[in-house]
Amino acid sequence: MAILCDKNSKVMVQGITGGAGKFHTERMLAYGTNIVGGVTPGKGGQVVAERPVFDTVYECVQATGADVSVIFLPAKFVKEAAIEAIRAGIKFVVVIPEHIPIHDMLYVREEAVKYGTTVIGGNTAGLITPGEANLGIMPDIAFQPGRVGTVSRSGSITYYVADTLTRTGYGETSCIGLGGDPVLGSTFAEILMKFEEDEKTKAVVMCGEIGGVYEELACEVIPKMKTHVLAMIGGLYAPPGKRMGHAGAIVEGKMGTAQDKLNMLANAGAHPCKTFLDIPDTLKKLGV
Amino acid sequence: MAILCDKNSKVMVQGITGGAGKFHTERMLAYGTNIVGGVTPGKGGQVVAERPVFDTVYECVQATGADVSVIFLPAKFVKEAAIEAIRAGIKFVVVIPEHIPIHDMLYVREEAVKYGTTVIGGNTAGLITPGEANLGIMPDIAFQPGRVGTVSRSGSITYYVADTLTRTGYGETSCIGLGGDPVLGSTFAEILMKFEEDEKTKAVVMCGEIGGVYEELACEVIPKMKTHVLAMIGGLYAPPGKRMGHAGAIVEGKMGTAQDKLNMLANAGAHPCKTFLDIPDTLKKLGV
Amino acid sequence: MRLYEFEGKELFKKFKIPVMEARVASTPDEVYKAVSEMNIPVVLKSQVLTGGRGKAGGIKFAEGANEARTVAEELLKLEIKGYPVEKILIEPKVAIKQEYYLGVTIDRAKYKLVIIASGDGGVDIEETAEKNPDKIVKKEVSINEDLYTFDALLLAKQMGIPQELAKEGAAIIVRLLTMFKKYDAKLAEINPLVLTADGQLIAADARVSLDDDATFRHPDLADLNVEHRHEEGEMTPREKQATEWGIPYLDLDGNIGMFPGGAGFGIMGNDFVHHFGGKPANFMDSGGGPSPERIAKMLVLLDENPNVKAIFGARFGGISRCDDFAKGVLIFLNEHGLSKPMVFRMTGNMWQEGVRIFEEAKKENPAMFEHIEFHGIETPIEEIAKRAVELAEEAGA
Amino acid sequence: MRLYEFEGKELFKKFKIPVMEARVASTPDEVYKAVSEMNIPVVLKSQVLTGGRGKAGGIKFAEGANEARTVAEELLKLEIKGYPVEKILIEPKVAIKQEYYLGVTIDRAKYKLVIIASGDGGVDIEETAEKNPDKIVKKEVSINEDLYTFDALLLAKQMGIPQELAKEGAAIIVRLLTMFKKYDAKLAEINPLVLTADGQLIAADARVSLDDDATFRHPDLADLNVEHRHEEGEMTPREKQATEWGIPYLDLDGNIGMFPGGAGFGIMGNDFVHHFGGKPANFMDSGGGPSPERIAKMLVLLDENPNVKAIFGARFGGISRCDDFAKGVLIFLNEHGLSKPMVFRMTGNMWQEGVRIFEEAKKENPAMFEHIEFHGIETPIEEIAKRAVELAEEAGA
Repeated sequence: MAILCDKNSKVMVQGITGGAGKFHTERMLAYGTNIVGGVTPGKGGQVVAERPVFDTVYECVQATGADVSVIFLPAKFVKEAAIEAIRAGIKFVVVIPEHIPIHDMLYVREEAVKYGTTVIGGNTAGLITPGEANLGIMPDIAFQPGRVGTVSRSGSITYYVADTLTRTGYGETSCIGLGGDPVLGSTFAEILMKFEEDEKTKAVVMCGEIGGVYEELACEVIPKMKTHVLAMIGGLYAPPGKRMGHAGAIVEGKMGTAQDKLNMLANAGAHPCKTFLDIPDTLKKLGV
Repeated sequence: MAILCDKNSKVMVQGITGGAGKFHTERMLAYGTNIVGGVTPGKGGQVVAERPVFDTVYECVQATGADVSVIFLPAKFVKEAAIEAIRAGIKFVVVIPEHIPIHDMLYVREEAVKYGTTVIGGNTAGLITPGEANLGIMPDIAFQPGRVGTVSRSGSITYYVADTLTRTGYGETSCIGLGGDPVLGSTFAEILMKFEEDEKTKAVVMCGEIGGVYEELACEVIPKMKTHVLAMIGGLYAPPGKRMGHAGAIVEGKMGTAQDKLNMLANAGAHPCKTFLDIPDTLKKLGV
Repeated sequence: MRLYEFEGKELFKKFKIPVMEARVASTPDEVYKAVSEMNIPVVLKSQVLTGGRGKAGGIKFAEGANEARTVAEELLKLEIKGYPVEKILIEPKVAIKQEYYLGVTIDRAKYKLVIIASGDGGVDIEETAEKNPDKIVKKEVSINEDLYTFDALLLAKQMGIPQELAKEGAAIIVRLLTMFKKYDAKLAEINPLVLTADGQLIAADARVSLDDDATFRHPDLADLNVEHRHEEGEMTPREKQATEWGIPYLDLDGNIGMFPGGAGFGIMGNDFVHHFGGKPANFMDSGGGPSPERIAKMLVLLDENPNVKAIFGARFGGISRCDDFAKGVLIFLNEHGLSKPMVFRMTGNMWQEGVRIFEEAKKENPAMFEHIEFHGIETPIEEIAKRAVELAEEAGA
Repeated sequence: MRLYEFEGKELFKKFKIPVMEARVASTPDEVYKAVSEMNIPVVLKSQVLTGGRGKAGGIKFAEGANEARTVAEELLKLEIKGYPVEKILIEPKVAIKQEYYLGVTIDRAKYKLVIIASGDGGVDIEETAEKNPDKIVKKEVSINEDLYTFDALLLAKQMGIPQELAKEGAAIIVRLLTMFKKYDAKLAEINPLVLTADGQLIAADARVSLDDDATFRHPDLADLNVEHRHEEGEMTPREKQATEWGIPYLDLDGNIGMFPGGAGFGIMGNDFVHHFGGKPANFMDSGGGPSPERIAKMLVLLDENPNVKAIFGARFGGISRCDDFAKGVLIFLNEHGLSKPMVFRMTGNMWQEGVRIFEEAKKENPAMFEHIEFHGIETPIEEIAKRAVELAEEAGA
């Protein structure tokens, strides 16, 4: 089992005719991902990587039954593309590009909540369900089917964690890049709960970072979870970040250091790790 | 019993400090309507007809528990006022002014549906539940508690129908002015269904008019109703109205004459009446 | 408020909906001058606020300025469904490959805006809608929602715009809806939207109706020379007079002057007159809460109408007050005087005060009330209608 | 992108949020001239992109032009939290009756805009929020919803604006939110919003941060002289160089040059260096899919930094390609040359091709690789970090 995408998912690519879109479509196909088509407005009727290109997501869904979409488009087109996918019935949207305007992501989130769609990113490396599907830009070298899930704000950290899990024989169920942008399509808490519902996932490694609010939100769900949660936070040695004005402090509370975040997560029941090598040690102790 | 407003309803008036607002507040109070306060932004703290004035509906609802609002404001302020009332939890909003911009009413309707609020008008004479509450601008002389409900697009027709019902001893449960504007807060069908749920209402007189689509919509619910429906349509001798462009014809279908509307209603199970004097005759036949 | 085609196209231009470079002219000489300058074959389109212009011969072609002048002379003599042609829109004649239909209106039953599109545009679109409904594409949009380009692109494709122009078509759809919302439109129709032989999409006609009740927020319409006007057609002198006074009024062909309270009874009162064998001379609406001055003016309109043989009045005071009604009638009687028989019924809000005013005035000047019969709540309105028919018959005899 | 107070107030003006008639000056003479013309007592406010300006003595009063010049001389010598004062905003000195707080920001946890208001404005607002949370009013607004005047009126009253000014206060709230949405703001703060002794509401300060990622749709910001700039503060020469090259880069005080792939490992790699007893000389982010030229420039920044004793590289090819990475390193080695020891690990997308490129180049010119140790997936990244710390220690010794 896996979360959000597996070998049966029907994947489409928005921006499939662009340079990055085409390159990664071929890579994802090479991995065995079930890509059924793509969309580029105005280029309907073309063929990329032997897959049909449509003008609109609606047409692609009608013709192919796509239920997952990966977006490879310039940041300024992401808002419309994501909303188009959501409204056309896509249930999982992966926003690869970075620097999505924050207000745009707020619009996307409103639609996602309304339609019950999961969006990850912007600025995510994507999702990989080892041996089944690779959505986005992750290198396949680090991944192997197994029993630990990962969710991280950073693509590079995802690779290192998977690399570690693979090398030590645990392997991965699904690995999710939450995304590096300041406002993200999903929160750690939401992805953790998806892993909680996945029987095959015995533990989840969540890798946060200094800044933002998503790690703190995770503390609300970890105590309710049966699945073990291992937590890493980047920026333990960085000075505390700066809040935006008084308003930021009033809305999001005092800014903690990365260490504060790690402590909060530990208090909520997560198992803190400082380097990647702590991960297999901890899993071993937990009997995973 | 009654629909939408009775002696227990807590009524507020939006625009209570204006000329018409004040005049009709006093009239409604004189009838015994349970008016608990009013709103005029910027005039909070004043007193009109011994009732407190607030700046916002929220404050009025908090202080008085108001659940019904009657709006006496210039047309261009109605959109905000109605949405304010709906969002503050008011369950029945009466829009007295006429010439509300159509797009504004569409916004109001979106909110009303979202919050489950009933809006009548614009350009309605209001609602009267004889002996209990008088909302709006209806003269009380024509009304008397009884067993027939009325719903009409026109205020003047409401008076004549009630006058007839009162004179012939049937009396009224509640009399509703749907409103004369082209886009209305409620449809005949919705109000008919409310009468259907009212045990005391033995029959409903619905008075439509040439033009518009609301009479046709009523034909969808009349066959499901146990309560008798009597139907009058104004404009039987008028030439058929003109549709707006092809779009109007495509969306709303071919424009019928008033006679066509009356025939449709009769086919749906309503009892057609040509003059007010037909009403008591029909009720008698139906054994109401 | 319906706009002329050339006005609608000014609005289109503002929203970058493509239209042809065009001229407007009011005389054959102006037409000659314009076509001389354009120096290409043209189409001359009569500007009237009604449909069916093409079938009525209101659209003609001309190869050059001389022919255009001759054609214009004919057009400017035309009356289309009773509307005289006073302006002509001159546009280049283009070769047309395909005609589409694109319209936006309001679905009052669903409380939504609706975009309607078809690959089968032109004069027979309503027939298409009836006989081949699958050739019509509809898309509902909530008033508080934007139309996204992807929705528009799908519509453009569904209406059959060729792939290479679909994005352009989508942009036109988005812009038409934007215009619709921005200007409080009731209808915005491009029929036909043409695909020219040289591959351009152009709005070849424009039918736009705006909401009169929302013009207060569009003062900039004046810059487009769009003025407030009747929904359709020209008015009779009396209708013009009534419009100046702010009274909704229409001349009809009967002989009973209708002096009702409220638009609802205005309509149904006319039915009653028919029902009892009479014919109304007019439709009128007092509006909510008319002032005494307005009441007086309503009576002036009827009294000065030579077709009116008797006046049928009804006042049920709701937002209106019977005392104001009585005062208005008195103003009329004092300042103008009544030359026809009148029967009316008055009840409702402040009716006792109204009766008091009348009785006092009658005591002072009984002659003034000679032709007036007035009733209260005790008389059914049907009786009043019957009596008005009788009075008209007597007067007409 | 944070705006200076005077820039924020330009935006306020555009949205009719009331601000004082003000001048901006960069020299004591300009200040003298401005205050001579204003000819009233003034307040001189240092323009710096940081808070705490008042407590640091950055705000001074002056009765006339001479005093203003003297005060300006002092202010222009000030450094506030490391930021030199280069501009002064000159405003009339007004008597203040009450200070309010009004701010709009984004609640990232709830994905909503939040309006925050308080009757207790001024520098201690955060303390108020913590100790007297009931003195803070919050209102969440969805991005696709308008704020209605009635909501704003309620907020204005709840924040304690007097009844007679509540409508004016509500208008300011609506306008601030409109500005926030129109310009893709992350923060818009008026602190304090003052009620002057003569009964006016005025935005006495402006703190506005806009979303750098959305400036593409606000070309008009240039008219306000609002330029793209660092979030806070001035840059070191190397940071300026990196910014010109489009590379996110920050100087730190250690001696290990950090050459990571991705921002995530950029942060965590620094932690690892600390963890193994070293100290990074910098933070850097390659950005997604860097070109070989960009890779080369990243290395130039590190090699030319005298504090850097050793370089720690890591490349996990995701959107980036290891062949591009290898090509970039080669460009650097060929055009610039490496003067420090470097250890790196390379794996992921196209790693075999990357290895091939390196090995070919090494065969051709082994000397060029003398200071380079490179590893693949078989070595845990922790080992690389450890080795970098060792190399720096050796080089520093």
